Amino acid sequence: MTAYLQVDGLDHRFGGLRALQECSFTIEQGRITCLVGPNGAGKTTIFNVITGFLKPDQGSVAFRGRSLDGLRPQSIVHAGIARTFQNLRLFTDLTALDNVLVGISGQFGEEPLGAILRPMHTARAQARRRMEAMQTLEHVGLADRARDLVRNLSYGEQKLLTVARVLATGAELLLLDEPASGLSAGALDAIMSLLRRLQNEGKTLLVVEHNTRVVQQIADDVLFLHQGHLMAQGTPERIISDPALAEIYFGGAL
Amino acid sequence: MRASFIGAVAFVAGLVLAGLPADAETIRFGGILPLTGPGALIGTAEMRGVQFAVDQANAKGGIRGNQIDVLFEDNQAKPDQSILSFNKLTDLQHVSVIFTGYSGPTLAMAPLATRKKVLLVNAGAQADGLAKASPYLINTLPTIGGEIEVISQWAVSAGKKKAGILFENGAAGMAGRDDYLKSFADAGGSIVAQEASQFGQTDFRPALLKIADAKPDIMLVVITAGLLQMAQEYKQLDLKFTVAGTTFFADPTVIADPAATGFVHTQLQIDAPPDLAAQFKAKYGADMEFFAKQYYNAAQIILITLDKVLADKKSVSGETMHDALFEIRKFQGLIPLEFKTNTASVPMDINVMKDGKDVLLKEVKLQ
Amino acid sequence: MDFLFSYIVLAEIYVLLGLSTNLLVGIAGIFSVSQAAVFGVGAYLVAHFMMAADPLSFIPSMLIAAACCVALNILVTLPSLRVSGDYFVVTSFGIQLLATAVFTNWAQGTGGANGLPGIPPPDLFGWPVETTGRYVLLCTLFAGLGCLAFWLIMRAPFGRLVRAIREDETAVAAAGKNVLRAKVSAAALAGAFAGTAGGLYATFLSFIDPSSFDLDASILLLTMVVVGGARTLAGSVIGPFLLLALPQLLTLVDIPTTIAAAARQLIYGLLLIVFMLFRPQGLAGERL
Amino acid sequence: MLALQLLATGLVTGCALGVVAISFSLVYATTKIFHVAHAGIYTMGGYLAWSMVMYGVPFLIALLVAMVACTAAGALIQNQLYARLERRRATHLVVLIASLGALAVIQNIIAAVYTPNILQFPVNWSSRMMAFGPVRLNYTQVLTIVVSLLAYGATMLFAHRTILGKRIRAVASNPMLAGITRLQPQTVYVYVIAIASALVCLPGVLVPLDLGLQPYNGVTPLLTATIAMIAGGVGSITGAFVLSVGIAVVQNLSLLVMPGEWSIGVTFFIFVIFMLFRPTGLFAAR
Repeated sequence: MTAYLQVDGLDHRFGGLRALQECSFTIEQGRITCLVGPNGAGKTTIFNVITGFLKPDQGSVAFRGRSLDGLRPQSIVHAGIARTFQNLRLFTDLTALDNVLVGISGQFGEEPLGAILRPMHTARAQARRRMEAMQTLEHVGLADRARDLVRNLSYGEQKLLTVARVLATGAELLLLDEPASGLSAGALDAIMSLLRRLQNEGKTLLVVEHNTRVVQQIADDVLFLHQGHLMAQGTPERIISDPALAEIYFGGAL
Repeated sequence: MRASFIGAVAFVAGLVLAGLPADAETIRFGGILPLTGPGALIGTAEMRGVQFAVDQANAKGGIRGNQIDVLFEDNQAKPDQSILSFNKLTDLQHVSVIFTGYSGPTLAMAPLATRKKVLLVNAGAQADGLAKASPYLINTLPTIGGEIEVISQWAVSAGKKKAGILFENGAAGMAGRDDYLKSFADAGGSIVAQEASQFGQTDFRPALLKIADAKPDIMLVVITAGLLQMAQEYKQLDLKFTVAGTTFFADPTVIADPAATGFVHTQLQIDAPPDLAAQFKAKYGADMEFFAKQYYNAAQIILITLDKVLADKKSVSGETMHDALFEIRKFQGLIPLEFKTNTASVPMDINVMKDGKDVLLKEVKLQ
Repeated sequence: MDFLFSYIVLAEIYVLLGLSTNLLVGIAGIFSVSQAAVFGVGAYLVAHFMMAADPLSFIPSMLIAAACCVALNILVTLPSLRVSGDYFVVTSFGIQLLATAVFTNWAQGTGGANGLPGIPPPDLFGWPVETTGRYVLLCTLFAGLGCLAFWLIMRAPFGRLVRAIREDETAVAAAGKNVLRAKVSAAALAGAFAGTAGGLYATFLSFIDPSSFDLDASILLLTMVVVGGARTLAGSVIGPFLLLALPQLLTLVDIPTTIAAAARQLIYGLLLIVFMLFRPQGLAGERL
Repeated sequence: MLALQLLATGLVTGCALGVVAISFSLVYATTKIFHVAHAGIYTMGGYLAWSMVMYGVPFLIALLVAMVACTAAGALIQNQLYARLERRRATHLVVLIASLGALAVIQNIIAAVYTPNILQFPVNWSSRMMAFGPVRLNYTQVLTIVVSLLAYGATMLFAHRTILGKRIRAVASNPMLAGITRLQPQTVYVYVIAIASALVCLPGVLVPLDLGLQPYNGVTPLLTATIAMIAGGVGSITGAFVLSVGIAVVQNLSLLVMPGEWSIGVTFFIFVIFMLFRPTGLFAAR
């Protein structure tokens, strides 16, 4: 029995800083796993390694039993893993709809030659993709903002849009980097219910999150990371009530 | 977006209006010369030469009562700009004669001149290709090949059989180098080194040093700018070989500089009477140098031709001007010259620079 | 009419170049100042094939030249995948100067600084393009096809993709797209446009020399795109038409002849500054 | 002998180029502006000094006054052009094109006022010769080496020993942070460009003293200097200076093995290859 996502013995150094050391864990399909830990624990580094933006010095990642080592980011997306960024990285000069469309894979007309030689086919294919993208936007509750430029969207809406963009890729394992940080109470509820819905639709989520309330409400499992190493793994209740971890978490943050 | 389209349309409309002829009493000629960029120095002198001759004629009441107007276009010494300017002048201003300079642009315009029967008058460029570029292209000075033949023969006969070439990395310079390679060998000498310099660059030291290293008896030079600096650097480096060149050498500031003592060069004969040169200087604040004289002379040739066309009661066109010019054939302007072909033959001197003066070494008769 | 026609022909050739530059600089964000070099290679190649001892006709020459320029443009934009921003600008400057050196000094291949005279006019299946009027038709055809292609790809997913790349390559990769392939495609297309423009230019002027393909020409192209407007079709068309008209229009300003030329260039520089200060999106473009 | 003399003239060219490079590097590393108009300042300095010498002002005073004028002109460009663009959040491309515009304006004002002719400085001592063994250099060339080395030393001292120098380096390494800590990047930028303009005035006067003035002669040195700056590592004053000397010497010595017309092409070819394999430069700053 192979694990859904298996992270095995990751090691990575940035100059003298050891960002990851012998970091290993697994994730089960269909669950929401939260990745917590003090600042600098290596959470985003893990994301970068899993999604192929960073080559680890050592260790390997396997998804559904297939090794992801050495794959480029776009290949990993095609394998079924997509991510968001803490600083969003939306295309601010494009509309919300276009942002989602960029995420849709395998479109005809992404090669200029095809677009020039078969314009009608491209246009028809475009129309279908547009429908798909609209559905995705509806799904996250942004259908009415589809034509607006991203820079005119509120921060909460932008966060939702990042989720829409990863959904559009068709990936089944979504890596979300702090989807709830900096949001108002209303936006927070919207995003949490969205995450629950995604889980019900069969997606698996790995979420970096700081807000313990959010972690308690959505997480099935929690991974506690400290100094690039997995300190503990368990249910949210267990992790949050562990005084030693709390000491690290809050002590480390100060 | 819409406003910008309207703006663009207005722009083009203005462009067309700009070209409409003003009044019918004046006869228009054109000039397409580099007035900006690195070629501007010579281009401006050429423009002044033409303008000076035309202004003189106009002041005397014009040619048979007709005032002459010369419309100058800046081609930045570039072929594509020249084509645009050529079409602008011929279409919108209906000029029949256009003064040009610089080999590249002139060669680019030559096929158009043939097709449209517009007389191109070149009094400055000397690339060999110009001689046969178009029946409607008139060169009032020989191509550089002729001069180079003369100086090569002189050098070898004076016992200077090993030569280095310093050439400018441009159309004129490279044509000159090729001519030296051929003529000097034909005369019985050998080329031991050749070095290029960039147009407009004034640091010739590395090239001079390398040529000196080949121990030539003489250095043959084809550069159109920075001669004075070259002379001074030659002097500073204490080089001993003779330096020789063509008419390009006849820059008064070079001749005046003691560093250039001993420089030998061919000189197309052209001389401005002192009062003419003084008038020129008073008007433009610049000496009437070689190119100004050349274009002054060329403009006079055209004015004489125009006078004949008008006297024959013909309409002024490129064709009538061309035919009249070859009917007259021999002109006595600043210099007597003769058109046996499109390229005038001009008497030539070999001069040597000495104590700030250009001294005659040998006269070469018209062949 | 020939004046207006030759203005239109040259402007249309520059429209193709504007599209090429816009694809690279405006759209893909590859700040290249060596487009004139690619343009020049296209021109020299077409001239070479049409003047060879065993000459090719116009269309095959153009096709080969365009194909070579596709390859070349991919090659010269490769450094942009490795070095970024201003470093690439300087690398690109280097490529441009290198190309000028080759055009000027490789006398056997390019005629050197003397240039190549006597390039024959094109012959389209027995229809000789000799008059400027016919040239307008030919160039309008090519420029029209270029504009159509540009419009088609920009409204297709490719257009969206390259815009996204310009903003954030990492995010595009995270969305599962191959950034490298898209950039190479943009470079290839830009190369094809520049090569085609070069061929038209060479046959229209019947004479080419290195001065048409130097650094100034590259900068003129950039300026056209900037003044016209980046990333739009309208911008790529307006820019060339306007900037080629500008020197002609400025002759209207009455200035003493001795300083006229410098004064014109000066006004030109001032216009650039004013545009950048007050309308950096150009006349009909998007924010740079 | 030939090699020695070529080496010496290469050193002279390289030292002058080095000052252009360190001044450009100061501007670029700090402001991230690709300040092409710097070439205009270079040219302007030479012409101003020439005018004063023509009116009988002693050379040294003319040089100093020209430096002051260049300083003012540089500060003006920063203050009136770049700062405005910065406020409008202009992109790199926009600033670069505006800078090209400024260069065109400066060059053509000069061309309109002074004509495009090559002008010579009317000083008689400049071409007097000195012999160092088999190597012959004129006074101007020797002066160029001495002044350039002094300028390099002064810049190093300034950057590492003075408060303003440290502030400039702080802003260069992180303008955001420097902004937060109230170093006021925009003010620092004005100082930087002013100082760089004064520096570039030195070769701007000394090179034409030897080789003559031309209105469009600033671009090539600037481009070569830029290449030296990048190859040397942006932000490294020593890197920029050393690489400038290196490039000029290699360009000169390359004549020993190949025709001169290829030396520029080969320089850029090597640079392009270099950029592909070592894009951060030899002396990457840290």
